[in-house]
Amino acid sequence: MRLCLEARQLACERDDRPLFGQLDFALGSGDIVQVEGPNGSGKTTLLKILSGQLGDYQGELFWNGVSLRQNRDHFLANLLYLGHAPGVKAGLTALETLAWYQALAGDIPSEDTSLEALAQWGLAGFEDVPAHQLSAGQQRRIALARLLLQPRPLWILDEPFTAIDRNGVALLESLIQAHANAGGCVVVTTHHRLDIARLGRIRLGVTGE
Amino acid sequence: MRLCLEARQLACERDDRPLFGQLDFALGSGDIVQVEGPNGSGKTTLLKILSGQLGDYQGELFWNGVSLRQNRDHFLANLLYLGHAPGVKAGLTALETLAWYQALAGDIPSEDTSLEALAQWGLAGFEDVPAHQLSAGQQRRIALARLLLQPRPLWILDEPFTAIDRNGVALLESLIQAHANAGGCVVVTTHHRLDIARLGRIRLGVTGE
Amino acid sequence: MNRPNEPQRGADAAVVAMLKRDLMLLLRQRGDVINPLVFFALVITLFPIGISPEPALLAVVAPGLLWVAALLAALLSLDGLFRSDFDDGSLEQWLLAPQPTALLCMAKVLAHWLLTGLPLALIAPLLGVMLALPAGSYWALCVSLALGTASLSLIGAIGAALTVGLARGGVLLSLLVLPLYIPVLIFGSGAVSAAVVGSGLAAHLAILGALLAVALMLAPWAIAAALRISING
Amino acid sequence: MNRPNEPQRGADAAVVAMLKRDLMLLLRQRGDVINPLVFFALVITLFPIGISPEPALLAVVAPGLLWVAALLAALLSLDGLFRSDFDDGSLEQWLLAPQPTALLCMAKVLAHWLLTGLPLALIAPLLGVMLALPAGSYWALCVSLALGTASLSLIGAIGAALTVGLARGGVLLSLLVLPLYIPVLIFGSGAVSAAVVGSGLAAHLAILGALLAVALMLAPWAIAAALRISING
Amino acid sequence: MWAFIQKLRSPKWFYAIGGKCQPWFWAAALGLIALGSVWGLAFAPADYQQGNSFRIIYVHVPTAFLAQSIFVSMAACGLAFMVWKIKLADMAASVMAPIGALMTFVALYSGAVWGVPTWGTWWIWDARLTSMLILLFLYIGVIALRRAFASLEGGARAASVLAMVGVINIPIIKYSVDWWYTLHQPASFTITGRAAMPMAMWAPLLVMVVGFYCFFIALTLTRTRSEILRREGGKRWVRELVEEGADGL
Ligand code: HEM
Ligand SMILES: Nc1ncnc2c1ncn2[C@@H]1O[C@H](COP(=O)(O)OP(=O)(O)OP(=O)(O)O)[C@@H](O)[C@H]1O
Ligand SMILES: Nc1ncnc2c1ncn2[C@@H]1O[C@H](COP(=O)(O)OP(=O)(O)OP(=O)(O)O)[C@@H](O)[C@H]1O
Ligand SMILES: [Mg+2]
Ligand SMILES: [Mg+2]
Repeated sequence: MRLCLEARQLACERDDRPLFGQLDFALGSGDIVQVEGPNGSGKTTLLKILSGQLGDYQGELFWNGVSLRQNRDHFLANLLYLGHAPGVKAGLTALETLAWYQALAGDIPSEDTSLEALAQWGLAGFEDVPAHQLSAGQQRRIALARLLLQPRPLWILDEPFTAIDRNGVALLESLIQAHANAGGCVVVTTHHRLDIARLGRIRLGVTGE
Repeated sequence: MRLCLEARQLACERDDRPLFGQLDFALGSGDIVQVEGPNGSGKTTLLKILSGQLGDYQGELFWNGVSLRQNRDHFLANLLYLGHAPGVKAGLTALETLAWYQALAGDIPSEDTSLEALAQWGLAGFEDVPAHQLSAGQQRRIALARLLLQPRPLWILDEPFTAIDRNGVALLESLIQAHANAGGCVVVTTHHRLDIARLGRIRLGVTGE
Repeated sequence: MNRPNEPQRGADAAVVAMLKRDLMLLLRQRGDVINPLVFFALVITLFPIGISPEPALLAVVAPGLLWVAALLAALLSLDGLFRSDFDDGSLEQWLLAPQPTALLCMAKVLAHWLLTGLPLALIAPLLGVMLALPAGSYWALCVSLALGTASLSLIGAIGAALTVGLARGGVLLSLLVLPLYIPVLIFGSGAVSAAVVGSGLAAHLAILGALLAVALMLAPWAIAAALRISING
Repeated sequence: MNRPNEPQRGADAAVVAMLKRDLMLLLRQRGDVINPLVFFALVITLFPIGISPEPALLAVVAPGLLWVAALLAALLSLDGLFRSDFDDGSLEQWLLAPQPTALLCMAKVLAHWLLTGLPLALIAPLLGVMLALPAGSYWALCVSLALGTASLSLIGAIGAALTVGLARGGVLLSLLVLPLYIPVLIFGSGAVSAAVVGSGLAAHLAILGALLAVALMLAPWAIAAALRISING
Repeated sequence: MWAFIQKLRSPKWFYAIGGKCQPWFWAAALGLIALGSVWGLAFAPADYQQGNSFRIIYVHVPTAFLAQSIFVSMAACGLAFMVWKIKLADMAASVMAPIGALMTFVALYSGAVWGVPTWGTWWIWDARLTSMLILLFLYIGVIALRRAFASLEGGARAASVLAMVGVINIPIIKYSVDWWYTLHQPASFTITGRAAMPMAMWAPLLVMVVGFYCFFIALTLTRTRSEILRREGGKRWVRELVEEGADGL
């Protein structure tokens, strides 16, 4: 069975302003899709809908053929979502944060793999520093280290390149590519020009206001 | 008299880790300087020091030849600082926010110029929407509209391109260039590759962790 | 990675991790544990100053004052229960975890009670002494507060969940939650008064226990639902 | 743009703009104005429930209870005074404005008092009736609360400024501020009690006025200094 | 004066001077406290009304005095830190706060224990007791605020501001509490209203008070010195000092 997230006639409006309508797409193994559009065109809104956080949309979403509303648990077990806020507690260290995320996912926390993931993200030496003493980019790197730790097929990433320096951008791009090659599926928004082969696109707000 | 921000032997450490040391530079009319460095190298810290917000540094800062610590009022009257947080109140509309910033600077708020500035930033039609109903990028655009409204010679901008789409990036770059050509001075951090002529650079954390 | 993951089991591990994390965060900022206690003590100090220092008068109003002050201390500490998770995006992450949200909420409420309600119950006798509370009712004070604050934490968490997305939730939270606190207050202060008089203590405590049982059954679902609504807003 | 700007005058315009903005924000989320009032009313309701519904007893404790409840309501509403500005970055912007920070702080405190302290003073008589407060002291209740809450707002703003950068400042704020509130509470509730007895009201009000004068002189500087510290931390 | 302030800027200088003074203060403190205790507990006559319970005075009064003095010195240090940016002053303030809180607590506790035989109750809302309790809260507030800040510098400044605001309020609180007490209740028993003590009781008390002050100074010196080492751990002179110490061993 392939994994598959499918949207049929997806439409959403906020405050009576239509954001997008008649979206139809199906994402499966190996797909990388960039959601594009100017500021305020509804990218974040779309990602929140796709990750099951926002309920007021028209149309239907299907996960492996079953409507998302009925299949939420199965869907969530396959999803890794990173939003605008990094989800990193100011009072916890990087290691503690990752251990908590692993436990939350039902995995057994393993310090070795966490250390490795942090080292890969350039946080070696900062594993035991409370996050509020880290810079904006370092905090986001902790969140991104989850990509290496939690094997979920579907990644939904909302502006993951924010505050990340150039090495970090290259690393993230290679991770996204590798994930798709391994059969995963990635939905990403960014204003960067992504350096990725076989990139699908969903354009929002092209007709504009 | 040229305007001039000068740093002599500027050094800063946080939690016993030296961030940078022996920085010497002088910024004057027409200069554009990009502060570069990987995540956590101290860019934000440097900008907060330069804008007089962070006091625990070694070395001296001078504004037009007088130490910054004695000359704060003069300095602030010449400074426009945009930080990581946009400084846009969720409950206020774009117009109200701009009017408040103008009054705060001692200028007489003028609705026409505000409307013009907002339109230039693509917010026509959103002038009277409370900011919490705007997207991340739209909120930042309100803050950036201040660049058009408040004629201050020295701009200090911390990652101003965050969440801004490509048109916005081009606009901001042209504004920075125009400001420098008109005799202003700009200090900016970003991980973008700036498309700007005669760009000075301050590199932080090259030896770094 | 070609096969979709099945929903994981491991809910108990997740609940334990949540409990551990919250206890750790609270204990790390030691202030979070001590502050409600000090607030309790301070409010108790305000009353004799505002009302009158006469021991005879104070003894009469002591059970009510102690309970009201403990209730306010528990209430105020609730505001941060979900807010910090909301602000830094952790909340949306753990709502997306493939675990029963209600259980995770329970873990958070338990951590809160362990480090707020329980300590309040334990120091209440000391403040009782200062208010000239008649001897013999200290035990009732402790037990009724321990039982009662557990219900307060559960009920309060619903309010905290509903207001988490709103700026300045603090006062709105009080508004939502205080009316629901009234039954607990009645039977809690009733228990202490009964102990002073020397009658009917067991009945009051039994009712407090029953309230707690109801809260335990219903609150977690309500909290989980409220959180979903809040992040949707 | 080759000549540096001189420091601007226009401080009065900035102060007025700040006042207007804060009033607008508070009035727009109407909850922020009503919530302290409802909290006040609810706490006053809790006491008869917790203590005893006997009017004779209530009348004795009424001045103290009313003052303590008003004080807590004013205190709780303070937490948000600078916090929302801090969270969205407005605070760092207005601290960088070329205007005297102390004056801008005053404008914020004034807005807070106009929409919190003053309404509390105005509805207090209504709650006084519910607590069987003897007639003839209502006027004293209003005036003492109006004067007193102004001091409370000023003093409390210092605490709010000190804790603005801290997670969960709420309870810490109470801890810092409540001890400093005690003189105001003593003379405030003293004024009401004096009015009940029918003596010495003027002296109490005069002292409340003097406290306010001291607070007006010193607090703005302390608030400004505290804010600078908080954004530095 | 200015030269002295300049000297105070250097923790190194203070470390050396403090090291020289501290043994004397410790010796004086231990000597006086030992003398005072033996004298007060064993030789001073028992009170004709209270019997032996009055001997609590030898702990109670010195700690009560200290509790107030320490807050004032803490605020003075805060002022020095904020105005002249003397880091040393803040180090001293930071070690004083817990000592002050402890003294306040001991004064309260000894007073409460003493209250049982004399007043028949642990606690009454007497003016002086109440203002002492509030002082304890102020101490806790200063300590909690300092801890709540992540950065040392921020915590130091915030605690200084609070200490200064608090010290302005202490006389106001004292005055208002006195006023409140006289209003609410006739003074049926007060601490102050007693006749002057006989010399035989008073002399050991004086010894104890001076001893406690010496103890406070000595403890502050010692703890400030270790605070200097902790905060200046990276500085060259500290590292040299540590190496010297290692050589010496
Ligand atoms: C918790 C209860 C008590 C507290 C908080 C307390 C507080 C104080 C304070 C602050 C002082 C120093 C006054 C000053 O600075 O001039 C003091 C002194 C004194 N206290 Fe207490 N006290 C308490 C209970 C008692 C009791 C029960 C007695 C004995 C009946 C007592 C007897 C004294 C005496 C004799 C002095 C010295 C008199 C003087 O210097 O004015 N205290 N107490
Ligand atoms: N509040 C703080 N307390 C202590 N240390 C801090 C604090 N904030 C930042 N730091 C430390 O200072 C260093 C520099 O932080 P800064 O925010 O200046 O980095 P930056 O260059 O802006 O990074 P980024 O590109 O991620 O924004 C970081 O390594 C961090 O560990
Ligand atoms: N909470 C909200 N309530 C009402 N309308 C909203 C809300 N959040 C966003 N909107 C509206 O929805 C539109 C899309 O917002 P969204 O955040 O999805 O944009 P985006 O494409 O992610 O933009 P950006 O590139 O700036 O992040 C915006 O125009 C905004 O006006
Ligand atoms: Mg977005
Ligand atoms: Mg930065």
